[in-house]
Amino acid sequence: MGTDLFPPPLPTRDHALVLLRQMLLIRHFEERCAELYTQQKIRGFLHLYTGEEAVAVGVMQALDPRDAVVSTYREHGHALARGIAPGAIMAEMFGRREGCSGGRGGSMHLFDAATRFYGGGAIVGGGLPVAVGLALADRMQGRPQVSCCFFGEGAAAEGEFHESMNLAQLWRLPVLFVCENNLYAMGSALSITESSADFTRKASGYGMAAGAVDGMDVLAVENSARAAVQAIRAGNGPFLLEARTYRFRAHSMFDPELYRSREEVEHWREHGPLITLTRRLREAGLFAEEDFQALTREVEAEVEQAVAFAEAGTWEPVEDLCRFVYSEVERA
Amino acid sequence: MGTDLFPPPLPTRDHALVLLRQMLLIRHFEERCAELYTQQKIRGFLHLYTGEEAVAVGVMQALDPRDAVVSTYREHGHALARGIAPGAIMAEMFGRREGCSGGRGGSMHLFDAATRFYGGGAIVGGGLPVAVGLALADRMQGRPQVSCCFFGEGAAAEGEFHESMNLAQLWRLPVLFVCENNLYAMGSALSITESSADFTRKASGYGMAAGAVDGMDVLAVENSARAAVQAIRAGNGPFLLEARTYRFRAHSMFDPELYRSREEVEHWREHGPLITLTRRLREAGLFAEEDFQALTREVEAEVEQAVAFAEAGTWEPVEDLCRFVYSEVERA
Amino acid sequence: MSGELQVTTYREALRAGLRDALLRDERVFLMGEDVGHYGGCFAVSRGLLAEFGSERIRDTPLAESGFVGAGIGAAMGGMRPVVEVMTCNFSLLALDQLVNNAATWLHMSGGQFPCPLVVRMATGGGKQLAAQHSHSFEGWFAHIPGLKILTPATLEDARGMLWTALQDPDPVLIFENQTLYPMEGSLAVDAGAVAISGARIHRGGADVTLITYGASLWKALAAASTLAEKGIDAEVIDLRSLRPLDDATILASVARTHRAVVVDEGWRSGGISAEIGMRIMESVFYQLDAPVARVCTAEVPIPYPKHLEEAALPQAVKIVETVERMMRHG
Amino acid sequence: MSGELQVTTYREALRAGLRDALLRDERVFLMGEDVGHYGGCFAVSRGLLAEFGSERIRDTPLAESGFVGAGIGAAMGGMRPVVEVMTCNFSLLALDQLVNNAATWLHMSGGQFPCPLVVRMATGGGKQLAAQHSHSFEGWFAHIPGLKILTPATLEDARGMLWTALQDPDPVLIFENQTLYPMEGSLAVDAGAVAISGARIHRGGADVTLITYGASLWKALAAASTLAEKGIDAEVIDLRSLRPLDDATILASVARTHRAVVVDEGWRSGGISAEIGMRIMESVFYQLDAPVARVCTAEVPIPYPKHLEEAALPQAVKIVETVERMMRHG
Ligand SMILES: Cc1ncc(C[n+]2csc(CCOP(=O)(O)OP(=O)(O)O)c2C)c(N)n1
Ligand SMILES: Cc1ncc(C[n+]2csc(CCOP(=O)(O)OP(=O)(O)O)c2C)c(N)n1
Ligand SMILES: [Mg+2]
Ligand SMILES: [Mg+2]
Repeated sequence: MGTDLFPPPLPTRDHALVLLRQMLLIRHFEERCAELYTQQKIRGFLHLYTGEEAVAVGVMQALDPRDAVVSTYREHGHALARGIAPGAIMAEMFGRREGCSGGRGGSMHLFDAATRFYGGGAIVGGGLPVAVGLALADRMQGRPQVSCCFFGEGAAAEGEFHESMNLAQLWRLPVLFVCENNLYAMGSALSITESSADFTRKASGYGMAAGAVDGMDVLAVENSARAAVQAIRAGNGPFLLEARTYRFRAHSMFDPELYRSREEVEHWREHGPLITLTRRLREAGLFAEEDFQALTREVEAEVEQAVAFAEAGTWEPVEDLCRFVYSEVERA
Repeated sequence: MGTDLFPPPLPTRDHALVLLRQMLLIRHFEERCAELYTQQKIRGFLHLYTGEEAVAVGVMQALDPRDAVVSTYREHGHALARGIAPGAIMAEMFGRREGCSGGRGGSMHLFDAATRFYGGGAIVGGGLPVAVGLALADRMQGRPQVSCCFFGEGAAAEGEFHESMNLAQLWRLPVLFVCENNLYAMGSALSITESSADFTRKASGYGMAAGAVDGMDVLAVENSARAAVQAIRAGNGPFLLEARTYRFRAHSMFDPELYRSREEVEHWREHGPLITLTRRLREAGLFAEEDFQALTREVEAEVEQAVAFAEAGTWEPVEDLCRFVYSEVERA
Repeated sequence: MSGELQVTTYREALRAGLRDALLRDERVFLMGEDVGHYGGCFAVSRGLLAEFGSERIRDTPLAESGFVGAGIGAAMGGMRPVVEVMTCNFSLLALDQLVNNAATWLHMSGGQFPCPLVVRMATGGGKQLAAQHSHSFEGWFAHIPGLKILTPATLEDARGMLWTALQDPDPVLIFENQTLYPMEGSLAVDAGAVAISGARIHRGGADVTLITYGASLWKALAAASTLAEKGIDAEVIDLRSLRPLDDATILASVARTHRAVVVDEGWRSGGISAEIGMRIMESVFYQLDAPVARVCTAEVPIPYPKHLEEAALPQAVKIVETVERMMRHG
Repeated sequence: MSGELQVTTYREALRAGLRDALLRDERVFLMGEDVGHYGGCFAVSRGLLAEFGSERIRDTPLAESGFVGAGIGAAMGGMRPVVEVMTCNFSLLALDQLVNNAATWLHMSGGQFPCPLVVRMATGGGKQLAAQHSHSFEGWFAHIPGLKILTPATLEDARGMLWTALQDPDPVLIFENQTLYPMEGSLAVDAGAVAISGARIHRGGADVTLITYGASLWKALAAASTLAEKGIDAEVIDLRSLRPLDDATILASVARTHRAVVVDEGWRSGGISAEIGMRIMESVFYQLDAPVARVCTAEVPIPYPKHLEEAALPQAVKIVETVERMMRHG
């Protein structure tokens, strides 16, 4: 399964609009987050996914509701595509009690038990072993679930990547490793973090199946992810999927982007996931400009609702400061 | 450079006897250690290298005196082949002040500044990044040195292996990674620790040159190590050398060896490094039984001298307990 | 309890606790380096692989961060993993997982994802294993909110703490002092789970309170015997849990004896003894006849030679000396 | 010193210290994640790559254990590496290297292999970075023999501690509180190396000693001002080094004021405050008018929302309240 080796089949119009809508929602949601950050409604670190939407949206298509997802600090897109309510996500970024982590986590720590969304982790690479363990738990309990773990190409240099790849393959666990290769880890280009950029070859060092996909093409991502998940569910063990993508915005709101040129960013923007999908649909006659506008209006409304929900949220009382350090079963 | 792909050239008789003598010295030294352990002269953990002598002896031939060596807790063989005085090593195991680490380290922590022998580390994998740093220091200071790092195949599962391989290759550092693949990590067979046992393929995931060699054949090891070191010194970056070997004795003195059969051990003993070398020399007419006996007598005497040296050693006064926590320059 | 006793060892008691848990709850499994084919580095799990198979007695590669993290995931995924980290020295490789994940996930998720993980590790010096195999980190780990820290010192606790820890919804770290594994004694045939919430007064006394845990308990008891011969009546408390600490038992005892010596195998500066001493000062300062004293490990990586290792670690004689000095001055 | 002053920031003072070291000693190099092309996560090293090149301002992959270990090797190999671990939260991934290697190698080798490594890390909360980016581990690290722990709180120390640390033959960890980077003030144009061995009395006082370090220094000074208005004369000590601790300065002060409050940003239980309190008790118990008190971080992973984060961390008002309570009862 190599980049564009098998051009993905055209989706139905309905499905295409679902994908597009999700990507648009992420895009608008995050652009709004950036504004809210400058207004200091959102604080701390804010890492936007803009440009990478096709990866989250495409991969999530391949997952069941009972599958587990482990993500990073750049997880708004994953959370939205996984189906966590935008209002709960926005409220979390506001630090409100109504947030999906009760306000305790903020942008980097979105969690949701209902969708088995296990964060939102801010230690690069730290989620990988956890995903392995979730897969182990599913397997030991006879559940046909897959654990899907997102991480950046920068994380692949961490020892935990290595240990997790080895464990997952050794134990033939149902893990879908999704490496979001956006070419940079903060300001460090891939050539600074990896002695070899060939992730398929890395995987083969563990005997693990792997493939790369154009992460700007949501149809290709969906296609690859479905194939990978099918193989995993069939008992073939884990799979490493490299999604080649790019982040259009700075690493975080503090990043002056000294390490890459405007031209490079512009070039990638021209191949962005929204452009790529709409171009393909337009060519196939599945899609018109009105669709785009209608969807845009929808998601904008949805984002505004989310903001309103967050604004209306409440603050956790200070007396509760030391809650959630230990479980509260004993209280009961 | 694969196993036995190029049968090594026959050595001169003189050189062959040097190799044989070193291997014999290690063998007898360690058999004596085992006795001394049962007599409680040596305490703590004692990990014998018996069976693996060809690796240390072969590799050290390729190194210059100013090269750095980083080793493990199974390092008596490395230390002896590196040229640390047997008496200083034995005294260390006795815990005497005259030991090569002043008695502070014991069997697992042999150190020697004169030969740039940087331990003797008991954290599996912990020496790998240090070797990378030593190589970096040599390179930055314009010294043509190589850092040679020994570790077991079990260590290759640790994150530090991965991080070190990547760093060394990324920065094209002069490191010779020697993986002593003796098929077991304590009681865990290779199939329990590695999802794929192909170390060359692992190396290729980092873009690193690599090769495997019959670690029971000292001539082959020497040959491979010389080629690898030459390439490294020529500026080609690091090299991973897998030496396929076997430990004849238990992991440590506490190991009941529940995990492997006597037959397996016997099989490997028949292909041991001493047998392998003497067979080849005998076939080539370079060697007679008397040579073996003469060398054996020599090394036995040397080992007894080492024991006598250790016995005669002194105990560090208890008042000095807290020395060597910080450097003593300020005392001066 | 039937009251019937049998002679056993700390090691066997641990094994019985493991067997018990594996039999009672199919979600329980043991995972770690060499727990299976080798039989456990300290022979604790010997025989369990044959009985329970390799899914439930799971040998892992050398990858502390990886398999501890996998334990965290498995715990959150509904299993009840017992992860063995061979010795606490190696747990430093897994510290990110233990602190940033296990101890933090529940909080970051606003209470959604508890992590019922149990980690067992050997700890302590005294076996001439030198600087990288003799650390005592239990007191250090006790600094971390979100973790619970247990230190079984007795056969009862070796036998019974595991099951209780497994019932806990939050991560529990159990530190087994290496020198205790061969300790022999008698234990009720039907011994089982024990409460883990309270300290235990092992020996009542009126003149001074010796507060300790783990292997040092036995040194403190030996010291108390010697002190008794000298006419000093020492109370000995086995903390059993270092996080949470059982303040009530500690403070009530010191309020009675007016003197306290804390004994622990961690390095002195910033060890758990400082915390205990500080809590005593904060709460019963005006009842103290003397400053709280501590007997800890000298601030040096543990040296290999026996005489230096002994000098580095707390010993009964040092406890006796410390108490005597205190009684003279206090 | 010429006495001429210039306005600068903590961040710039750190950068000046780095430049100075890089210019003075060609063995010095800076290595860490994003120190080069990005300009440093907190912009401390911005501009240095252009000036010194990529060998000496060395961007590393995300591999904390790997590049900290490489720093150890480089230090033993004759270089003088300054390793930046972006924040101390991530240092847990390198803890094995720091504790089992950097702090231990000299000892295990019987004094043969000193490790002149300097590690810089950001520490502390207060920026709403939540549970995995707001730890304060400097006090925890201070438990480890073989390490030295520095906590620059002032522009002088930000400027001057690095060079002195680089002259030290042993590993030195420098913790820079994240909230201090933008702190502005004036600093001598020719400011340079400072001694790292002693604490500094920032404000003399007769009634109570406030003992602190890092960003909390400024909270303690603010508290001292408030207390002054209330007629309470507080002495404020900036520890500067947490290992070794400057016992002499601490004890002399408390012997004079008879009261002490320790303020630190670590979690309360088992933090450095307990150690300081315990040392005070051990040495000047009979001069104390009240038990030593501490103001620390609540025992919770730092929550994201501002009001909860503020409640979790030590604040000037809490220091004032603590002192007032002490004065009433003491
Ligand atoms: C263990 C650890 N080291 C460093 C950091 C700081 N940091 C946060 S994001 C990041 C870059 C990660 O790059 P990558 O994995 O490629 O993900 P991306 O941000 O590109 O999505 C770094 C270095 C961290 N959070 N955790
Ligand atoms: C980090 C760490 N984990 C576990 C151990 C315990 N241990 C000591 S040796 C060993 C096996 C290592 O196997 P390998 O790397 O193959 O080397 P070998 O002993 O076969 O030479 C283990 C698990 C350790 N010392 N360090
Ligand atoms: Mg990236
Ligand atoms: Mg091995």
